[in-house]
Amino acid sequence: MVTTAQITEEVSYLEAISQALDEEMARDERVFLMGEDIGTYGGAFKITEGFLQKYGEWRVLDTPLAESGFVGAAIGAAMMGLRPVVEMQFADFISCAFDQITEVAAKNHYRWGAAVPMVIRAPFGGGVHGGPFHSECPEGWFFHSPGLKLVAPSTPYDAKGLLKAAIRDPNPVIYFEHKFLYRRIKSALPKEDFIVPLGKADVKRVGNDISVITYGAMVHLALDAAQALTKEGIDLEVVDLRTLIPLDKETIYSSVRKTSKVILLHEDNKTGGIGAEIAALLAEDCFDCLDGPIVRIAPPDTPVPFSPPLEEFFLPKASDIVSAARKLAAY
Amino acid sequence: MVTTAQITEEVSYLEAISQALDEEMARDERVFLMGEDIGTYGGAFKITEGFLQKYGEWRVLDTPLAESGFVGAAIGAAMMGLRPVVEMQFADFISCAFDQITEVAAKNHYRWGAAVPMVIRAPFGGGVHGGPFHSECPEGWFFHSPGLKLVAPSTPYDAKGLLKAAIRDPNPVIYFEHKFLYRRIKSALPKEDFIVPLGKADVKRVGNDISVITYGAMVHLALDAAQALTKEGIDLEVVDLRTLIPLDKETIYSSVRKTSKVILLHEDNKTGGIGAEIAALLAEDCFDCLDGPIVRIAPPDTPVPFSPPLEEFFLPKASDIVSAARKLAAY
Amino acid sequence: MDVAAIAKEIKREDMLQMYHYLRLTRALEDRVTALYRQGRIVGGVYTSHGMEAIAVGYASALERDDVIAPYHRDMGAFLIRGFTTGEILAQYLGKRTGPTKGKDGNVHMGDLRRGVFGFVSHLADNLPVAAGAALAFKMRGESRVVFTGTGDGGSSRGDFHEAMNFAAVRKLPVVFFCNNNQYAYSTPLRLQMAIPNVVDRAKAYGIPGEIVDGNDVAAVYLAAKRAIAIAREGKGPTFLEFKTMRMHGHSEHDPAKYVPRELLEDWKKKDPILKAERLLGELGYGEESYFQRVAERVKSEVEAGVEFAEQSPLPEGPEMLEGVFADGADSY
Amino acid sequence: MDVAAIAKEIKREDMLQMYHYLRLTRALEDRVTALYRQGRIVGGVYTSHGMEAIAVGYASALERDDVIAPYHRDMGAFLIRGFTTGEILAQYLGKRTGPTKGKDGNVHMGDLRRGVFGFVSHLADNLPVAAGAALAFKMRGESRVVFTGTGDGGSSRGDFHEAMNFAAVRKLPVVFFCNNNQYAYSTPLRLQMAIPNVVDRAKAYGIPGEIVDGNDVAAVYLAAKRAIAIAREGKGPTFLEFKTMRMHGHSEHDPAKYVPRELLEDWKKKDPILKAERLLGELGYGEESYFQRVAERVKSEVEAGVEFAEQSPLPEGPEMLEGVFADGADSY
Ligand SMILES: Cc1ncc(C[n+]2csc(CCOP(=O)(O)OP(=O)(O)O)c2C)c(N)n1
Ligand SMILES: Cc1ncc(C[n+]2csc(CCOP(=O)(O)OP(=O)(O)O)c2C)c(N)n1
Ligand SMILES: [Mg+2]
Ligand SMILES: [Mg+2]
Repeated sequence: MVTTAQITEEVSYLEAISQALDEEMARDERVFLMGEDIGTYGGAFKITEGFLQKYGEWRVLDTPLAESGFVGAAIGAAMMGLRPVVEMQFADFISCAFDQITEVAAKNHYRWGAAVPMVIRAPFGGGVHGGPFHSECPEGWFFHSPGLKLVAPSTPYDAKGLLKAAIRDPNPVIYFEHKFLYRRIKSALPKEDFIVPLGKADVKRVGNDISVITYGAMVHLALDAAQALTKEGIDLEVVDLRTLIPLDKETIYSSVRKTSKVILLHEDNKTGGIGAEIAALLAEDCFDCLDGPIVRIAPPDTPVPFSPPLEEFFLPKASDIVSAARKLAAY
Repeated sequence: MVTTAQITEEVSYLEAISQALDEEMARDERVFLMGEDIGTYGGAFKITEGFLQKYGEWRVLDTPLAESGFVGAAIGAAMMGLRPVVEMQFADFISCAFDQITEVAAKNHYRWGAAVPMVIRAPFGGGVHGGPFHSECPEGWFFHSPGLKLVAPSTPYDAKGLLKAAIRDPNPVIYFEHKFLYRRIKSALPKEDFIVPLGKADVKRVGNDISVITYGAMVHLALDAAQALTKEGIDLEVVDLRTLIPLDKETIYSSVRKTSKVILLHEDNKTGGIGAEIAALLAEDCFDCLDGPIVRIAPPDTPVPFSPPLEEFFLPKASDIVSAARKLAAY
Repeated sequence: MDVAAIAKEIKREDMLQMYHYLRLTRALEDRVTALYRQGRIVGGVYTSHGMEAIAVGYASALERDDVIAPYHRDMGAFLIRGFTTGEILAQYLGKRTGPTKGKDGNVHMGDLRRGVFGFVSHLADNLPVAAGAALAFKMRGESRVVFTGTGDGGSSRGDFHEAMNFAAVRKLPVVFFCNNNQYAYSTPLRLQMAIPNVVDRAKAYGIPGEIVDGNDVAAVYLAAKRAIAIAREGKGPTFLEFKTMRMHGHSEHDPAKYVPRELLEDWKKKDPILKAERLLGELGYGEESYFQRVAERVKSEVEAGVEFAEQSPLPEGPEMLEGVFADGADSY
Repeated sequence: MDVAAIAKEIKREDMLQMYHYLRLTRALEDRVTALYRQGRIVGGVYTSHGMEAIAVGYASALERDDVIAPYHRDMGAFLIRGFTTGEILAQYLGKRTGPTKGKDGNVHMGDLRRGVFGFVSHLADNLPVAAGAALAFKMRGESRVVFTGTGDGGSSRGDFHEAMNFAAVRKLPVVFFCNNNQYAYSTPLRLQMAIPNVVDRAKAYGIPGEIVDGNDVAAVYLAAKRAIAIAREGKGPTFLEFKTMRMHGHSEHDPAKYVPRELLEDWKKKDPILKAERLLGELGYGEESYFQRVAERVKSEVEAGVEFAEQSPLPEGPEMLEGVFADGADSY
C-alpha cells in the first residue's frame, strides 16, 4: 500500500490522525478545530495535544457542551469559506447533533447550492468496556442520510490519508475513527504529503475463495480469520471499504465476481447496518455470480453492553468468521 | 381482512387514526396526547379536532415548540405510569428529538429495566409537494435503533388497529402515518374494539409469481401494478409489512418461498433503507429458493424535491413495478 | 422617538427606500396569497403580512457584505438582497428559474452570492449556523456581521439556546432577533413560555436585549443599527425582540379562528405601512400621491414577476438527481 | 445561616443521618478510586469527591415517593435511596448483581422501584425526562416532586433549555439544580457561558433561582426543602445553583493539570465533611469520637460491599441478549 521510498518511523493510528490534522492546519489556514476539551486538555483521547499552543485558541476552539450548537456553527463557518473539523468527544454524542447534520449540513447543497466543507470526527466503536453510551457505531444512521460522505479507516495509513482527503473535500464528511485501534496498531508512513481518495475501497488481503467485506476495527478481525484459515486451505479476500459513502461498488463487485461467496462483517448492529445494503446490491447486481448465501456477521440488535463477558458476546469474533467461512466453503 | 359482522360507515385513514386515539383515551385514562397545536387547533392535520373540549388541556397538551423537550417529557411520564402519545407536526421534525428517542427511550429498558410505553405519531411521506422538510420518510434511521418498535399502516383498518396496539404496547413505538393517505383512502371498519397486533405482516393480495414486499402508501402502488399486470398473466403477491420492527420474517419468507422472486418497494431513500435489510435476510436465509435477483424499487439518494416534476421523478411509480415485474417474470 | 431625531438618524433616501420595500413586500405577498387562493401555488404560503417592517428594517440596516440567515417571515430581506419578484414567484411555482431550481419551495430559498442563507424548516436550526458564519468573520478579523432570528415559537428550541450561548461566550458579531407575533401556529405565548417578554431569554447568556416596536420600520432600523454597531465593534451579540402580530393565519390555509378578532382589529391600526406613511408625512418626505406612485411601481414590479414566473419552465424530472454533493465550494 | 436557626429547621436525626451519608459516600467513592488505581474497575470512574453535600442534602430533603433523576456525581442519592454498597460496587465491577446486571457501568444505574432514574451519559438528557415525570404527578393530582440536575457544562445543552421552559410553562413539580463545580471536564466556566452565575439561566424561563453553598449540607438541604415545598404546592419549578468545586479529575484517569492548584487548596478548606463536622460540633450533636465511630461504621459497610461485589458472578455472555424490549411496564 505504501509505495514511496521516504518512510517515517512507526506511527500509531492515533498519531496518524493527529498528524493529518496538524499538516492540514499548517497547509491551509482555513482549517480549524472545534470541540469539547480539545484545547488545553488536548482532547479526551489526546489527539490534539499541543495544538492550542501551536495554533492558538481561535483555531483550536474549546466549545461549550453543546453538540448541536457547535456542529451548526461549523456549518456556518464552512459556508463562509473556512474548513472546520469538529470533534465529538465520543461518537455516541453525535445523536445530539443529529438534526444539524442530517437536515442542515446534508441537505444544504442540494436545496440551495451552498457547499458545506466540513469534517466531523467521531471516535466510535467498542471493545473498550465503554458501555451503551461510549461504544456506539452510529454510521448506519448517516449511511441512510443523502448528502453526507462517510469514512472509516482501519490503518494508520488510511487514517491519515482519508482524513486529509476529507478535510479537502467540499462536502460534509463524517470521519469514524475507531477507539479500539488508537494505540493498538502502528505502521510506517510516507514522509511526504499523501491522501487516500474518498470512495475507494482497498483489498487488504487478496484471496480466491470468499470475500469478506468490512471496515474499521473489523478489518483486523477478518485478517486474523484469514490467517487462521490458511491452514485449512480456505483463502479469504479481505475488502476494506474505507469509505462508506460513496460506496466503492466496483471493488466490491469485482471481488465477489472472483470469489462468488461473501461474508459481510461489521461492528454496528446487524439490522439495517451497512452489510444489509451491500447484500442488497449484490443480490440484485451480482445475483448470477453468487455461489452461496450472503452471510452477515454483526452484533445483535441491542445496545453495546458494558460488562466484559457481555460485550465479548456482543462483538463479532474471528471464530465467527472462521466458522461462517467453513460453511460457505463447503456450500 | 375485516371479519366481523358489525361494520361502521366508510372511514378515512385519518379518521381511523382519530378514532383510535379517541377510543384509547376513553378506555384508559392513562393515555394522553402531547404535541404542537394539537389542542385548540386540533393538530396540523386535524386529527385531534375536538379532543381538547372532550378531554381537557391536561390530556391534550399543546407544547412549546421543542421536540426534544416534549419527547423527553413523554418518556418521563411513561415511566411514571402514563401512556403518552406524542405528535410530530411532520415526521421531518423528529430529527430534533432524535437523541431522546434513540439514546433515552430506546435504551432505557435494556440499560436499567424501566419500560417506556409511549407512542410517537409521525406524519410522513411525499406526494404532497411538501419539499425536503415536509415529505421525509425517516423510518430508516429508527429501523437501525434497537429498542424501538416501528409501525406504518396502509389502510384505515390497519391504521386504527395498529395505533391501538401501539398504545397498549409497553415499549416506545413510532407510528408512521402516511400523509398522502389521510384523505385518499376509506373503508368500513368493525364497530367493536379491535387491534392489529404488532409484528404481523399482512398479505394484501395473494399471488403466485412475484412477491412485492412493501409498506405505507406504496402498498397501494403495488396493488395498482398488480392489477395492471393481471392482463399479462403476471400474478403479484403484495405483502404489507405493517410493522417494520419487529419484522415479520415468517410471512416474508413464506411468500418468497412460494414465488421465488421478490421486489422490495419503499418510499424511503434506497441506500440503507428497509428494503436493504429484507434483501439481506432473503439472500442469507432463502438463498436456495430465489429464482432471480432481488429487485429494489425506491427513490434515489436525495432529499425529497419540491417541484411536481421533480417529486414525480423521485417517487416510485406503478410503472416501475410493472417493468421490474416483467423483467423478473422473464428471468 | 420623535420625528426630529429620526430625521437626523435616518437618511431621507433610506427612509424612502424602506417604504418602497414595505410596499413591495406587501404587494408581492398579497399576490402570492391571491395565486394560492387560485390554486396556482405549489405547497404552503407563510407571509409576513403586517410584520413587513422587521425584515425591511433590519436588512436595510446591514452592509452589503453582512450576512442574513432569515426566519420564515422575512420576505423583505430577500427583496433587499436583490432577489427579484420573478425569481421569488418562480420559487413559489416550483419553476427552474427560482433560486432553488425547484428543489425546495416558498421561503426556503437562499443564495450565498447574495449573502442570504437558505431557511431551514426546523425552527431555530439556522441560529447556530449564523453564529458559525459570525465565527468565521471574527476569526479572519473581518468587520462583517450576521443577522438572524426566529419566532417566539422557535425561541423554545434547544438550538436557540446553544446558538445564543456560544455566540455570547465567543463574543461573535451576530445579532439575534425574535419576531414575537404572539403565536406559534395556534399556540399563544402563555403556552410557550412563562416570561413576559422573549427578551428575558437574553439574560441567560449575558447579552444585551432590547424590545422594539416591530411595526415601526424606523424603530426596527435604528435598533438593528445599534446592535450591528455593537457586533461590528467586537462587543458580541445582541438580542432584539420585535413585538408584532401575525395578521394572517399561520399559513394561508389557516383561518386562525383561535386568534381573538379584537386583537387583530387593534393591531390593524398599527399596520407597518400605515405607520411608515404617517412618519413619512411628518418628516415631509412624501404624502398620498407619492404613496400612490410607489404602490403603482411595486405593482408593476410584481406583475412583471408573475409573468416571468409563469413563463418560466418547470424543471425536468431527472434534474432532481443533481446537486446532492458539491464539486467545489464557493463562499461569501 | 446561624446555628440556632439550623437547629430549629433541621432535626437532629436528619443532620446525623446526612453526616452518615456524607461519610459513606466519601468512603465508598474513595474505595472505588483505589480499586480503579489497582485496575480492578471496569470502565471509567466519576466521583463526587468534595461535592458530596449536594446529593446527600437534596436526597435527604425529598420524601420517599418523590423521584430523583440524578446527574453523574450524585452517589449520595443512590445510597439514600437504598442502593447498597454491594450493589453499587457490583455495578462498577460489571457484575450480575449490580442494578443494571452488567448492561451498563458506574453511575449509569437506576431503579424505578426506588424512584431513581438511570443516568443518561448525554448530559442534560434526563432533564426533559424529569419534567415528564413531574407532568405525570401533576396530571394525576399527586403531591409528588421530581429532583433533577446537571453540571455547569450540561447547562449549555439544548435539552436543558427545553426542559426548563416546558416545566415553567406547565408549572410542573420539579426542582432543577446545577452542580456548578467550575469545570466541564477541562473547560472552565468562562469558555462555557458569559454569565457570572448559572442561576442567571433561570431568568429565561421565569422561574425562581437561588445560589446555594454546595459544600454546606445544611444549606443544600434547606434550599432543597424550600424548592420542594414550592413544587409540592403547585407553584412550579425552582432552579438551584450549588456552588462547589470538582476536587478530583474529570474522571479518575485525569490528573486535571488544567486546574490551578491554589483553587484546589482553597476549596479543600471548604470540604463538605469538614464543614458538616464543624456544624455538628456547634450544634452539640457530635464531636471527634462520634465522627470516628461513623467513619468505622461506613468503612465496614464499604468493605462488606467490596466482598459482596467481588464474590458476585459476572453475567454470562448470552444474558446480553435480554431486555431490549419490555413485556410489561412497571411504574413508580
Ligand atoms: C422544529 C420544528 N417543529 C415544528 C415545526 C412546524 N412549524 C412550522 S412554523 C411553526 C410555528 C412557528 O411559530 P413561531 O416561531 O412563533 O413563528 P411564526 O410562524 O409565528 O412567525 C411550527 C410549529 C417546524 N417548522 N420546526
Ligand atoms: C452531550 C454530551 N457531550 C459530551 C459528553 C462528554 N462529557 C462527559 S462529562 C463532560 C463534562 C461535564 O461537565 P459538567 O456538566 O460541568 O459536569 P461535571 O463533570 O463537571 O460535574 C463531558 C464533556 C457527554 N457526556 N454528553
Ligand atoms: Mg410566532
Ligand atoms: Mg462541571
